[in-house]
This record gives sequence, structure tokens and C-alpha cells, in this order.
Amino acid sequence: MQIRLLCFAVLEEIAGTREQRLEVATGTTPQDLWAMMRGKHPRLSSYVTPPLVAVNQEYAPPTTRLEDGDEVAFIPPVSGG
Amino acid sequence: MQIRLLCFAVLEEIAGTREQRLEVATGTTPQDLWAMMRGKHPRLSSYVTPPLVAVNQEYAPPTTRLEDGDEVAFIPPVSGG
Amino acid sequence: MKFRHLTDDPIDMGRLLDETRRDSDGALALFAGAVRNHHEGRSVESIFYEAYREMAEKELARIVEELKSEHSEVSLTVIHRLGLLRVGEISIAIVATSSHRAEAFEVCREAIERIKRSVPIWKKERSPDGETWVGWQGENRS
Amino acid sequence: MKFRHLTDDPIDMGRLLDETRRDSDGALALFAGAVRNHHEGRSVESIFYEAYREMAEKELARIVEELKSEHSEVSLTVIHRLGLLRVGEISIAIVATSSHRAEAFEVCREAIERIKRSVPIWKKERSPDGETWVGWQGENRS
Repeated sequence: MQIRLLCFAVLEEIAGTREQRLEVATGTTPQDLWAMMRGKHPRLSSYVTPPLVAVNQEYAPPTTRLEDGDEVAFIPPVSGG
Repeated sequence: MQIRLLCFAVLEEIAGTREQRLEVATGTTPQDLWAMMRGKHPRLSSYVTPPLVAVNQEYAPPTTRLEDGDEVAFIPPVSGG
Repeated sequence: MKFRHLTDDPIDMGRLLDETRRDSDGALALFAGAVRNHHEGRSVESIFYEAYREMAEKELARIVEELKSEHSEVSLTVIHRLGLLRVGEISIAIVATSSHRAEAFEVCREAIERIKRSVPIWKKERSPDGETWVGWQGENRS
Repeated sequence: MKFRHLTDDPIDMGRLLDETRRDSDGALALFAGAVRNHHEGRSVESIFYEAYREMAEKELARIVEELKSEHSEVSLTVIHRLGLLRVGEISIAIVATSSHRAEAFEVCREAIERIKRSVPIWKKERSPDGETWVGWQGENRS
């Protein structure tokens, strides 16, 4: 199945891109995607647990089972206001 | 001695004037002036104690001994803001 | 006497915010009182604000200085309008700015509470039934 | 998607107050966040605000609706600016209006607290030393 992965702020800088379209196995979770990110980007290696996660623009647990077409976002610590 | 008596808001309407220059005896207090006001204006007869009092633009006890040239004001309940 | 805290003109709140804020302030708290169209079940058309001007100016200055000395990091401006104000017009504006929002909110809130307690300003409400000096009991309808 | 709570343009606070206030409101509380010239001992020249726009808009709308349902008498407007802001520019403005001031203050304060907790907006500070994503630990100086 296909999902869209969004990375913002410092994570976008680290990933080098804001949006990625990924082919993933059925049953993939945001936690799995984070492990993949950590594998690719040494700057993330010390961050074992992912930052906050949103699925389809709502906060969701990192263990959420993703579905085809989902929009997944990693949300670093927010600092609006 | 001479003092200036100021009445504001509803008290100005009742007294018919904002400012009065009065010749008073040495030792007169704001309380004495209030008794005089009550005697003159039946609408005040039920108000035995005066409203707040200011002497020379600062809040003061109604028993303050007035001095020549003092500016005395009766301050009905404030409602600014 | 120069009146810094009293005005007979409409209050420009954007300007008040600009004048109060310093570049070190990240938090701006503003309180404004507006003439509302009702009070204790009566409809209100306008309010006439009157003051013992010299003393009100001094009291407002005293409250501002007192709050600044209690909260040394805060910048604070207070202005009260006098005269006839219609529904929706602003009678008072208070701006407190600080590095941090907790202090800005606290000082803004405390300023309006202290002002309402002690500053010699009075309002006369005009409703379709007549006029009332707010806070004076009973016999004052005219 | 229509963005009601996010803007790329300067915020007009006078207009925000006018648009939020109803004739029944006597109390207007405003909070504004400004870019200040310091943060944790560093001097700050500007801040770049970035957002997950679609989700930030939804979160801001959710917080506004939540507060309105908790305080049914209050009128509430929130707007957050994005992009590069210099010292003194306003990043967020919140206006809460009500018949009574206690509620206006409370809702205004609570709104900024909830917004800071959950809305996906990030700031990157520019200081003479370089740039920093606020809230991301250690290794993020670039």
C-alpha cells in the first residue's frame, strides 16, 4: 500500500524533504516509519521513540496501523504562539 | 476659615452645584459638612454616614480636621472602567 | 495639570499597544471595557462618564506606579475615556507587556480590579426608561 | 482548504477586536505574542514560523470550538501569523469578549495555553550565532 509521510521543521531539514510517498507493507505503523528514518539519518539515531505523530491530520499513537492512502506526519516539539 | 466643597455625579445633581466655597468654623470635619448637606437636601436624609471623602484629592477619614483652604470632596460609589 | 490617563477622545488601541511594548516583550495583554447594550436587565443606549479629574488622574497614576513596583519587568499603560459613549465604544483600555505572559495577564487583570475599586469616575446609564447613576441606590432614577 | 486562523500577513488587532465584540459585550481581553529580542540568554533578530497548515488550522478551530462550548457567553477569535517576523512583530493574537471580564480573561488565557501545547507550529530563531529550531534538543544548531 502507499502512504504519504510528512516531516516538518527540524525533521524536514534532516530528511531533506517535506513530503515522501512510500510503498509500505500492510500493518506498518508510524513507529516503523520512524525506525526507517533513524536508519537513514544519523542525526536522529539518539531519538529512539518518535516525536508526536499525526495520522490524517489528527494526533494518533505511534502504534496506529496505517491504511492505504494515509497521511502520516512526524511532529517535532511544537513552539507556536 | 474657608474651604471648597466638591460634589460629583449624583451628589452634584442633588446639591445643584459641583463646587461650593464655604466659611466654616475651625475644627470642622467632612462629617459635619455631610450633616449640613443632609439638612439641606431631603433626598440625602436616609444617608446618615457620608459616602467616601477626599481631602485635597486623597481619600481621608470623614473625621479629618479640616484646614483653611482645603478641598473636600464627597465621592459617591465609584463606577469607572 | 497634564492628564496622561484621562481623555475625552476615542482610544486608539493599536497605538496603545505599540507605545507600551518594548523590544524585550514577548507577551502583550490588553483589557478594554466597552459600553454594552444591557445592565441588570435594562437595555442601555449610552453611558455618560464623569470624573473628579484631578484626583482620578492621580489615582490612576498611583495604581500604575504601584503595579510597576510590584512587577518590575512589566510595562503598563492605562487610559480612561470620559464623556458620552455609545454602545460599543471603549471606555477604558489597559495594556501590560512583559517578557512572559503570566505576568502580563496578571498585571492587566489586577489593574482593572484596582481601578474599579478606587478611581473617582462615575457612570450614568441612559436607557429607554431614563437615566441612572450606577451604584447609587434606589431613589436616583430621574 | 480555507484558512481562517492562519495568515501570512500582519495582524490588524483593532479590526480583530471590532470583529469579535458584540454589542452585549462589556469586556474585551486580548493577548498578543510578539517577537522579542532575546530568548534563553541569546539575542534574537527574527523568527521564522512554520506550520503543518492543514492540521494547525483544524487544531486552532478545535480549540476555539472547545472553549466556546465550555464558555457559551464568550466570543473568541484566534489568528496566528506564519513566515519571517522581525522583533516587535505580532505572531499571534487572541481576542475573547464577554459580558463580564472574568470570563473574557479566563478564555483568553486558556486559549494561548492550549494553542502552545498542541498546535503544530514551529519557530526557528535567528540570532547572531545562527539559527535554532526552538524546542529541539542540542544538535540542532546550524
